[in-house]
Amino acid sequence: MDFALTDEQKMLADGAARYVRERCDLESRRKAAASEDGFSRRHWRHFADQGWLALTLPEAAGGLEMTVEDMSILVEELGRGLVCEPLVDSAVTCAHLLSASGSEAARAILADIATGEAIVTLAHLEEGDHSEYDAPVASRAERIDDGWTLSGTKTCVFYGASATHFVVSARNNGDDGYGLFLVAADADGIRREGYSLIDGTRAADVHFDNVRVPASALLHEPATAATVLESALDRAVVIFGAGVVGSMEAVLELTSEYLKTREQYGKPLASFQALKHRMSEMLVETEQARSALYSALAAIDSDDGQRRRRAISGAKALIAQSGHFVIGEGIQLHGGIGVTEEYAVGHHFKALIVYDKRFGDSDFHIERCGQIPAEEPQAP
Amino acid sequence: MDFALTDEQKMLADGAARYVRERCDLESRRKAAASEDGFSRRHWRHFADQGWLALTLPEAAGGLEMTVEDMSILVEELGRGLVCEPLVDSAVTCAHLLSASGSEAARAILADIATGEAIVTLAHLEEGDHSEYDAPVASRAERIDDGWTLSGTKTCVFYGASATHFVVSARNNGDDGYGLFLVAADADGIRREGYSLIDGTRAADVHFDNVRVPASALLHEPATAATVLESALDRAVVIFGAGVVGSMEAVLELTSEYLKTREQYGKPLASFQALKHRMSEMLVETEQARSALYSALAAIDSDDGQRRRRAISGAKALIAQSGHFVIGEGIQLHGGIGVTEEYAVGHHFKALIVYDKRFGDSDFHIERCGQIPAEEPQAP
Amino acid sequence: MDLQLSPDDLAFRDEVRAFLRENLTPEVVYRSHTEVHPPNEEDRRWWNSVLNRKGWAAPSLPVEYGGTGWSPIRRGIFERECRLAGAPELRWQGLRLIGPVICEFGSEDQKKRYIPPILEGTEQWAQGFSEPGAGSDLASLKSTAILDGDKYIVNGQKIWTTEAGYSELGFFLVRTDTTSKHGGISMIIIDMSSPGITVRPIEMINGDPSTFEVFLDNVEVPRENLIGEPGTAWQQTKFLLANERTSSADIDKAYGDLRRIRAIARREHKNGRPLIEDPGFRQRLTQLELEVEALEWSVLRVLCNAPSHHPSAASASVLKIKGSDLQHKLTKLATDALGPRALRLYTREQAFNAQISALWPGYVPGVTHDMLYMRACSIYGGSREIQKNIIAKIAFAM
Amino acid sequence: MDLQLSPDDLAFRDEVRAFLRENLTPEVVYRSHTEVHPPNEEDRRWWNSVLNRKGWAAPSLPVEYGGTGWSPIRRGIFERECRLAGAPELRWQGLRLIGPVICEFGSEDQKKRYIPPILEGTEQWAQGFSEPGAGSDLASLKSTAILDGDKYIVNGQKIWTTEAGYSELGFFLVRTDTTSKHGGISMIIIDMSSPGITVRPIEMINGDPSTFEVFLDNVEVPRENLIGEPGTAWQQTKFLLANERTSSADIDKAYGDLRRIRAIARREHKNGRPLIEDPGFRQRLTQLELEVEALEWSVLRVLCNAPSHHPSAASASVLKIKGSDLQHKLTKLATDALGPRALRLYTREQAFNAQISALWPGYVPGVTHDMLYMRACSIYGGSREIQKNIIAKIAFAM
Repeated sequence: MDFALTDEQKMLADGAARYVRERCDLESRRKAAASEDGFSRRHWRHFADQGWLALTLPEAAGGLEMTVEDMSILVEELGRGLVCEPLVDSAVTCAHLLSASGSEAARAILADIATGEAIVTLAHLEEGDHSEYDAPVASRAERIDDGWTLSGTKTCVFYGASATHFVVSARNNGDDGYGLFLVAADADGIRREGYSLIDGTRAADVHFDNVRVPASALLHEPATAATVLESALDRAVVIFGAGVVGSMEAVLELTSEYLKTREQYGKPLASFQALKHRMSEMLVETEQARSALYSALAAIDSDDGQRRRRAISGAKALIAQSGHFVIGEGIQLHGGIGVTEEYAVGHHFKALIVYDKRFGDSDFHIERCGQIPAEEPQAP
Repeated sequence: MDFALTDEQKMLADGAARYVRERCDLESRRKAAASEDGFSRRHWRHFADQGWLALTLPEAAGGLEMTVEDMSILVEELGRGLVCEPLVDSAVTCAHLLSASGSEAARAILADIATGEAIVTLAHLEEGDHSEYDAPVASRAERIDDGWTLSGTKTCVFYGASATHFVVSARNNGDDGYGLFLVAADADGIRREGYSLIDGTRAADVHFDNVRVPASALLHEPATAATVLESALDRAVVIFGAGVVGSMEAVLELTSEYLKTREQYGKPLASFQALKHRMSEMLVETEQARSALYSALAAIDSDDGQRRRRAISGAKALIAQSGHFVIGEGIQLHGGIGVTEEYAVGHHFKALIVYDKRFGDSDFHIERCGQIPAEEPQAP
Repeated sequence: MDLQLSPDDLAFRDEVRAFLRENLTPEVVYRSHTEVHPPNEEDRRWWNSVLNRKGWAAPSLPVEYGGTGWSPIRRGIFERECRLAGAPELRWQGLRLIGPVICEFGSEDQKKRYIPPILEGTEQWAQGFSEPGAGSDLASLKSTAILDGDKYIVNGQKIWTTEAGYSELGFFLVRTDTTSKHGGISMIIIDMSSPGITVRPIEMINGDPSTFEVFLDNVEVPRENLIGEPGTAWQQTKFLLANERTSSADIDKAYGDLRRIRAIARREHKNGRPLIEDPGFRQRLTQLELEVEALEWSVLRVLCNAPSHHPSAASASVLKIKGSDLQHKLTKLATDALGPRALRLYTREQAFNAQISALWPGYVPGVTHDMLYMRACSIYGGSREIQKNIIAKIAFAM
Repeated sequence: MDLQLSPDDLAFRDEVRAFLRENLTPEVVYRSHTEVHPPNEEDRRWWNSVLNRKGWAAPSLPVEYGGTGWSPIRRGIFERECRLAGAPELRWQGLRLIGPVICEFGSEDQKKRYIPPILEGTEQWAQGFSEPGAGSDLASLKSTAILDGDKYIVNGQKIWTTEAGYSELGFFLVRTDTTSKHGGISMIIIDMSSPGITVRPIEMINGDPSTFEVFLDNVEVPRENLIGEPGTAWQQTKFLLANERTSSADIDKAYGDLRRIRAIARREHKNGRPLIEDPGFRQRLTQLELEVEALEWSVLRVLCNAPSHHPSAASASVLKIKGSDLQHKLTKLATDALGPRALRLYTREQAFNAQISALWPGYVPGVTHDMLYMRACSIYGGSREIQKNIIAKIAFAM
């Protein structure tokens, strides 16, 4: 076991840290949030140039075939800077679904993901769903001669209005499960209604009205789709989790600096013991979140589905809980300025809330863990 | 609505406070714990002399017919002094069961409760039961010509080895519910196995082996027994709760005094902000416990069973939770001495644990509350 | 000791309920229950006047100035019923803060001039206390009011001035004696349309401005606008705060939040059944219900001047700590009940005018907006940490 | 970055498991799993010797003095397996605290004299650091050792000296130079049967003494019992603590507690089904399981010297805060699982020899005893509050 970063990982982390430091100030992020996309196309091009979008993609698609750990190291640094581009949705979640498919169409799109030309996002949640992990999927896929027609309404499609393609879950009458389909966002019969999210990014409701797609659009058959999707979601949960850990580290830094700078009753805030102790508690929780992240990274490729599920759900729950405490207290220690839009700590909080509510919240994941028996030690 | 104590209530509280101050030092309590009874017969006589055992009893039995509120005011003061005599078990819980019965035998015993001659305790819990409120009762009562025979094993019978009488729950074949029987502790066929509890009091397992009792021993028929028992338990929960609130107040006092006396790094502990803040949090929780107590007192005689149940269970849960925090932190702030047998704060903690585990714990009572819909405000 | 509501109080509650049923409209109720910050200003002014016609606008004022003469319990009943029924929450600054101060310390002219529009709701007030960098430390107040003939010339900067952007009047703490470090602070009434006043909205974490910076640049204020004698603001401020010992518990909002959470949880689903039947969710909800109910009893104890084991001056701080902690938890639970729907941004205007559909039911708008805003409640009005300092000092002499 | 256990380590784990299966007896396992404080002394000494025969007694010692040469990971595996299998927990004071110090700083004579009995478990050690009134403040140490010819004359009083009552030897901090305020502190080895030593048990909250007061009254100690040069105890203490950076996490005990809680919850019932299937109980249990698992990764990071965003000197304190918090919660949950049965007092002796019946199953004794004892874990070895001071200072320079 070795936690040290390889030289390659160090370069990756340093490059991202430098980018965040030099280019990801809050003002430009607020500008991006106000734009039609809810993110910055300039950043997006940079991500492509740096190879970040290609990081975990297969070589055949121009990818670097790096690991989930590498991606998590990158995203942790980006999380410090509240980076909000569709890196994980497109180049991790959907890229995994595409890579795992044998389809020719998929391979072509993967290359476009690597260059940033394609933005692919998951259209999976429907009315009333609380978690991607147990969405029942009512959207319908009907077989026609040369392919399929898709109908239904997807909601909370992240980056849905900016996406070039969707991976859509839909159910063929009579099949047990749902299939996963690749659909161009400009296909006939698709209507999107975009809206802003609290963190400044955007999502959309996407209506599919008898959208025709070729047979090759079927990425995953019902027999395997749910398993592949789970594995894609697991990757998203872990890598977004790394971003939250980055957020937490940034808040520790922001807050301790703030406390040293500001005075009350003629003394620096940092000299008040109650505030010192709060910072210590925040560090304890941040370390817990990081450890939960490592636990999930260690299990992400495990063949033991129970172990993997437990580690992923456990990390999701603990990172969200710890993040809520650390960033919430970060706001508290800043006082009034902490609850304004002009200051970064509130934005970290909103990014955390987005993490908390995506993929199922902590209650959901604790319950999911609880259904998996913990490994029992053997009695002698 | 008026929270002020009446003159009578003030006298009661002052009398108890004086007794605690003058006679209930920790050393004598430790001595009592080491005795065969696990409590002090001297205190017990004093309780009788003061009329405390007769407080809520009916006039016909020599009682003072005072209210549950009055009793709770008394027990709060006694709780400050960690008083551990069977006051509530005998003169509240069982006295209520006896008062509510039409039986002649019951009336006679009530008079003995008032004088302290009788110590009556509830023999209700059986193997594996976690709460008096939902004990299924497997013990059997069989009709014989002139009465009943009782068989079964009761466990965690508080003060069971010192009791003169038991109120025993037992079930007649074919009946839906269980009946409640008054049984002399020295009746043939009763075997008791006593043991100490963590707070220094004692309990017993009580085995009933075809114990014959007269027909008049049946205090409550199966049709009404569960309802009357619930009402008796409600009284016990509230009044013991008052004792815990007293405990919490005592710990606030002990701890703030300790912090002012002791020094670390050349400064009194009371000057450290983190410890000041902890004291403040402890007060906030103590106030919550007291409010929950009042909420329960306000509902204890309500005809609205849902409201009563909710308030009682709510108080049980909140008082135990708040008590755990306040007294647990009381230990923490004392440092090493707090975890020794020689110092009072640990004894308050153990008294709290006893409260927590009796009658069902916080999880049990939160769940019980949750089954009762909260009052919904009317829409206009 | 008598812990029951009297039959008269129960009858009063019925009277209030009947009045609310008759006078509120579904549109107003929808907007109130949406819990955005700041609430709809027109609704509040309208409701102020409706209540005034009934004589119920100003429970905080003495009867001779238009108050209701209700007991604290009755006032509590009234406020709870208004909140739960979805009545607009009237603005506090006039009715509950400066109104009582003017009645107690103001001149007869001030009473005549300012109280009637407060009762009718036609003039709304801003409270100008906080200044940049001053935190909770009033001694470092920097704004000045220098007497120049029959006018004060006011200069300075205020921050966190709630709703200053659409208030006709403001009451400000200013230093009328610049030679004294701790004294010399006065309370003065300023027309917010005076030349020299600039108001800048502060965008909050929830995306809407509900508080403002106020810049005072040589603002001329008539001498008679000073309240009481110069340098007596400390006394007035103490009086003002003592009137609001229980409001920081936010108990009425807490009950409103519980109502909202239950309404959401009856409609949302988990594991194939309504969320409200899910054991884990119920447990969290019940815990909060119980804590809110206990907090209500804490409020009642303060309202009724219950005897206390601890100096009663600590109780406002005790209520605030628990009240703001519950606000954090309640608003979090409400967003949790919504699932990913909680992530959609509804600005204040969007929330009032939201398109309601099966995908986006009417209970979604406002929930997250409120949760984000409520992160401020453990900061404003003296932070949680300041309250703990106060309690330690008052209750334990530490 | 490689987050997997190597195949070799997994094979090692199997080897340990096999060894434990062969060598432990059900009686010993029962007593270990009963988790009383202090544990059974005979079992510990016996197990010490069993492990020594295998060469596994002293993973903390350098190989040349009988250590195992295991990697930190392997040592962690070994300790976890021992704990879960119910092996007696060996006493730390000799094997893990003073043993390594003697190997590092001791004379050749000291090594020869003291290390073999430590390996075999025939001599047990007490740690005499704390003094009354000193709290966590070493600078105020008062015990003295004055050189008189070839002897030190030791006077003073120690408190919280764990297991002093049945230890053959002790290592004590004493002041050999009484003129210096901060320096002049030395570590000295004292035979606990020396004339002038009085040991008084301190009865703990759980009803049993596991810690002692030690009175030193003109105790004569051979000069050669001093470790290293006079006045160098600070360096030795730092070394001693650095060897135990992760032990305060109590991670092995936490896993043992989880095992025990699950065992109880499979047998106890709620609402007609095993407690372990109750949603509320499962939720609490799962939350703790996850936090323990995360803490294990925190331990692994420290053991492997993982790169850290924060000064690594803070990590022992981070582990201790979380570890003791979890101990409070785990032992509370265990008692909750027992219901009213948790109230029965089992002293240490009663717990070892408890009559097991359907009413009082074998999993009852020790649970509450342990819960009560563990209230001390956030106090001993530097209280939770001291740890927070340390973290703020080291990690944030505050």
